[in-house]
Amino acid sequence: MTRMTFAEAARRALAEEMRRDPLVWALGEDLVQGGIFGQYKGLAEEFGTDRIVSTPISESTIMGAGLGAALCGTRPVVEMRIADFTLCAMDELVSQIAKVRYMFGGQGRAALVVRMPQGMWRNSAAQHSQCLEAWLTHIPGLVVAAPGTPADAAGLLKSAVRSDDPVVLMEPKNLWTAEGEVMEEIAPIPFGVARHAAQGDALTVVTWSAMVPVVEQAARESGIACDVFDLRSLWPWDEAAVIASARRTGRLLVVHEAVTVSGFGAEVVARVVEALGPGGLRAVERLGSPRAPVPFSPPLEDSIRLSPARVADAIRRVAAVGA
Amino acid sequence: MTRMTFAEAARRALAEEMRRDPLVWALGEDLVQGGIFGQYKGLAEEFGTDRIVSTPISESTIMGAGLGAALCGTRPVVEMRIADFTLCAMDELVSQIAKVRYMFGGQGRAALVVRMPQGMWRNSAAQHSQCLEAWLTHIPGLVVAAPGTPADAAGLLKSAVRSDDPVVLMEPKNLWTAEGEVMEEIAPIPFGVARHAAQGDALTVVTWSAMVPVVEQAARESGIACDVFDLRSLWPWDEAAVIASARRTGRLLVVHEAVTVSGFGAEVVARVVEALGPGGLRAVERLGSPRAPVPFSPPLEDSIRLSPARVADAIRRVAAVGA
Amino acid sequence: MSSASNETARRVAMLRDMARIRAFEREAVAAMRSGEAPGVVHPSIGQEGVAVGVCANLRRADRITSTHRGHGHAIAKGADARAMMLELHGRAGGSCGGKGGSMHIADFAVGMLGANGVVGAGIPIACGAAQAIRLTKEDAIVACFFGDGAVNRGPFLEGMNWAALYRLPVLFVCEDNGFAAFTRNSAVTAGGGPAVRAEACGVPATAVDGEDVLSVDAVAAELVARIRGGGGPQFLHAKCYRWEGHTGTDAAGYRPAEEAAAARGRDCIRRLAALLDPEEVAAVEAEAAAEMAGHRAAAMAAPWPDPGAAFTDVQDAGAPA
Amino acid sequence: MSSASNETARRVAMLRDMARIRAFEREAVAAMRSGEAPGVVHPSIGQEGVAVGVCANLRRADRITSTHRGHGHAIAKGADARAMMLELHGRAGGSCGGKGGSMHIADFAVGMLGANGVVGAGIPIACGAAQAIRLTKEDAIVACFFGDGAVNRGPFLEGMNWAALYRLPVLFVCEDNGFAAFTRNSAVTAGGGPAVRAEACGVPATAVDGEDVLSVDAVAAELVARIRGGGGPQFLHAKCYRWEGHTGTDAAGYRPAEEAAAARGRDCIRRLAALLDPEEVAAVEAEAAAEMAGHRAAAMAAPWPDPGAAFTDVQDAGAPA
Ligand SMILES: Cc1ncc(C[n+]2csc(CCOP(=O)(O)OP(=O)(O)O)c2C)c(N)n1
Ligand SMILES: Cc1ncc(C[n+]2csc(CCOP(=O)(O)OP(=O)(O)O)c2C)c(N)n1
Ligand SMILES: [Mg+2]
Ligand SMILES: [Mg+2]
Repeated sequence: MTRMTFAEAARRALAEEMRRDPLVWALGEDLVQGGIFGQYKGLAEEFGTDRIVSTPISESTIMGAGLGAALCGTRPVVEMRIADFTLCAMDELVSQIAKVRYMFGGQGRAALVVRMPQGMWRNSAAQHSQCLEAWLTHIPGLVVAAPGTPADAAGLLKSAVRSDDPVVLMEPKNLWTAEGEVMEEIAPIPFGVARHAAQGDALTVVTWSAMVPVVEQAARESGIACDVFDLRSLWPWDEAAVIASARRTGRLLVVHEAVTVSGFGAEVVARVVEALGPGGLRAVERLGSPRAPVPFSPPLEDSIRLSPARVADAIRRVAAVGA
Repeated sequence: MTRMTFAEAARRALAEEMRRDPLVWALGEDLVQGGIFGQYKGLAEEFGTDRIVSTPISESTIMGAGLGAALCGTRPVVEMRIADFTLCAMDELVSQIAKVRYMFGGQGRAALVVRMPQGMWRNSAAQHSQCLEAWLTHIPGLVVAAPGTPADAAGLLKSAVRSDDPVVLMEPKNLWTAEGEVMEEIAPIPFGVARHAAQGDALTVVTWSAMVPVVEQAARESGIACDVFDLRSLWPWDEAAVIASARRTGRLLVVHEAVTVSGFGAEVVARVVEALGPGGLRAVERLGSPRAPVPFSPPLEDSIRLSPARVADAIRRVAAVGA
Repeated sequence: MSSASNETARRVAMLRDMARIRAFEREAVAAMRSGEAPGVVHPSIGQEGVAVGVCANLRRADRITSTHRGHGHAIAKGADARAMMLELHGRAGGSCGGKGGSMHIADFAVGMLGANGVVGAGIPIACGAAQAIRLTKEDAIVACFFGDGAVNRGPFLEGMNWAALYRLPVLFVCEDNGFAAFTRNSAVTAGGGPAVRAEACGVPATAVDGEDVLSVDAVAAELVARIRGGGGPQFLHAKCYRWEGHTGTDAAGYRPAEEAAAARGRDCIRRLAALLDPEEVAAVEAEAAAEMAGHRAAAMAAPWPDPGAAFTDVQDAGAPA
Repeated sequence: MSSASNETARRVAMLRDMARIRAFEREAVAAMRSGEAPGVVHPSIGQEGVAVGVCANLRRADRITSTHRGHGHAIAKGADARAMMLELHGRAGGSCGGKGGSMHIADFAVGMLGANGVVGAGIPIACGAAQAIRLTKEDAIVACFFGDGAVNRGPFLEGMNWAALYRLPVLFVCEDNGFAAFTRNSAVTAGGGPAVRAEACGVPATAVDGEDVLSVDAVAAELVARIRGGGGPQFLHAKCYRWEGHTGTDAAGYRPAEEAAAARGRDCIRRLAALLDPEEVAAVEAEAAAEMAGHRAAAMAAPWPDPGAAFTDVQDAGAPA
């Protein structure tokens, strides 16, 4: 195990995949310069500018070219810079990439990775802070992964590159510089398997992405025995593990940075309630952002940010219902 | 009351609003020719081509120009032709229109309407059949309306035009030619007030848009006493009415055409469960599309389409739980 | 063979493809009108010379991207017309197993990367395909078809710049049939037109009479040679006319009937036929008509796909249950 | 006043605005570096001549749209610099109440319709603003600022075509500072450049030395007059250079230091100053520096917004509880 940042772990994983498979290449703005979070640092030097391609500011074409390149047998890593800019390439992602295999009856596959770092980071305000993972879980054809630790950033990236499905990889902008232990040999992490981050009987807490360290800290500080799951991938997601835990604890709390309304927490809650029957649970809560854009000013951001303290309060609140 | 089609009702409502307020105008492809569903028929003749503007195939600019025009005091009706093409204008809708008022601290408002007819219609296949209402309910700043009857098409359109909020109006493509009774004087219908389409004590059924007539028929044919709500608008939505009904019936079924996973049904279920506590309900189910693109061939489409028979089955299933 | 008979053979082959496209689409439109074929069909009748003149210069390994009006491109590229007909009838055995329909026909076996229901969407895809070809050192090029309406969409600009920047092996083919759905495209397009826009982004452009397949062939031959020679992308602006309405059921009341009649007088098929042996022409046309009638009959007789196919080929991980 | 003294007054006014922009941004960058100002600041230092030369020809009723690098446009259009400084410090009393920050400064009172965090996004907005002005018969025009990077995004093409098609009263101003973030823009842009692209879509284009405010002023005057006269949109391609990094903390290691040094030698402020009375220049610059230092001090002293403001001004119907 080595301690390294999220960005470094992701960088290593991609470098290893590019060494392993000459058909893997990456395209996006400023990639030759290392990407805006350093997650491509040194790759142009090692792999050349035919495989690490700095592109014009042409999001539709970055995404659409990724598809064309996948249909011709290469494995592109499409870098969107930040998730918000994917809004400039939604047709290409949703109506093209997600659907080609199906529409064409399996003749072609969009085996590519779309990276879209997301979420709040350094007071970036409304247009640079959105979390849209729920959108993509709603789109048939897409795999959606959302790592919350350096090790998962690396392992999920490897799986994403090797997957024959289009995989959307939503890295939490706020965690690029966070450190964690990463195995010397980075192994691919399968989609749909949650990381069981803490064990306990009082309630089941489900989270992902930037909320992972926040929830872990909150669980420790809450004094409550939490069963914490870091989903790691949202489609497919580890329904079995979550449902089994919720059956045991009878209490479910879902925590995510995205807006609560129509966030993926709604899907988790609905699915668990359907699976167990409402009578199978004693308490349910979602904790996310209010249905408001992300404001710039620190105290305003703080009023919507989920801190460990706020999450710990929710943990205690849910644990207390009917106890 | 007059019997008329959905398209005619919508057309009349817009004509009346354009007569009432000279600042109302519409832009989109083929509008001078009446729009592809006839919902703009005759309007260019009456209001001229400065107010009924046929545009190039430039979705980003159709949407973005709508915003600029709203910021300068007019009230544009932005026609997207079909909802799927909004994917070509998502940045303009989500990062611009939905956020300007907030980002600019209330200095400007995007008082405009975005019309995006959606859903399955005449075997249009994967790129022309999507239902993305859940996405838009997830976006702060947007009002989302989804009429299911001619009367509501007209009344909600009037409210949309008069609203100072940006309103997304998702008309069901499959219902443009459906007929219904419309009041001589079309009154605006407030957002957030469901239509109580049928009354009963056995279960609460929530639906909207193209599923409205399907659910109404299913409720009649099921032989079960359903409390049916046509939400009409999804944000805001009539939480109070649905929660009160679910508290009474103890059973909740949400039916929508969109993909079930991360569809708006998840939000409805999660919200009701949070409000009543899981113990407040005996049965919960969502009925939507499988997480697959919409196929072309009729029998394939039929395997994902929600027919009255399938909905009636679900009604009976939910009504039977713990009964 | 002498070069003259070579040339005649090439012409007959082109006539055959044009006749096959037309016959295919006549059947397709009839099937749509009668309700035998579900959904919508966008006929390219009158425009066959563009697809055929271009694809006559492509090899099997070359790729094409296409549009909502894509039957002609597919057939000209060598796609299986029977499978196409089955596809637009929504039947098992269709090119896409009935999942795509007329607007999403693809035939990867011959490099046809798909029709597209979104105007302009093929342009970025073609750029990426060419980039992959470059990366894998394949000996192939990409032809990218789109309509005059697509030049008003953002991806047009992005794609032209992209292809010129990376000097990609792409032939852009703008089929300028004068209309974008129900709107005369000149009424919504400013400036010097598609070719000027392409050149502004660094893609050399050539105009051609798209209703004259021999001109298209000759110009395409030249442009394709430049592209294969590593010269980077080229743009072909082909003027033509959409004889039918936007779809098989659009009566096109928004334009003078004489205009369409005049275009029928410039028929790319008759113009080429006039240079060939009338008997051979008649035989080719009869054969084409018979082939497509046969495909239509086959389609009507073909089984529907298994309803369970609606749930397959979505994705591997997280496939619908 | 004589026309000579008129002209001098105009020059002094332009000098003042350029000096104010520079002083503002020096303070803003310092505040960002020290952590006093949260978030990111994109300085336009070195490019002030473009904003000022253009806005010198605008009236209060005219509108502008701007970019992530928008302080200069806002100040030149007459926005409240104190409120701007408070805004980028995230304080109550900021232009947007602290909700927007540097990238989302707007001042509707003077027709400044907002900076924008999305490259190219202001172009469609400007088109629509002009359409509304036309519809309401307002006597006003729109100036739309964007960078050289924006010309590779789809909305650029769409907006040019749109404005030309409807002959809208828009002045498009491309601030060509040579870079798009960390990439030299010429390395990702093919063809003849921004002006050629605009002209291809029917918008007449004029090039100008953006580091010479008098040239900008003169050309803008001419173009604005044409636009006010009903001549339709115009495109101004202003060459300039971004002295600083992409953001206030980017060291710009991707370009030779000499290049930036050379640009500093072409300083738009010094070039104009050279034509004016040195004492007056010194006074203007000192005043500007003092003003902005004062604003920064005021910002640091200003209260934070009420945390509840995070939930207001979202929407009327369905506002967050
Ligand atoms: C992005 C997008 N906008 C609108 C449409 C609806 N639409 C389908 S075809 C068409 C006209 C296209 O015109 P053109 O590109 O000239 O192709 P043609 O139909 O003439 O072959 C339109 C507007 C679409 N499919 N995609
Ligand atoms: C659609 C979009 N893509 C990418 C970005 C990230 N980004 C911000 S500024 C910038 C460079 C813009 O270059 P240019 O338009 O020349 O403006 P300049 O920064 O030089 O003023 C980029 C790539 C963005 N904001 N929006
Ligand atoms: Mg056309
Ligand atoms: Mg620049």
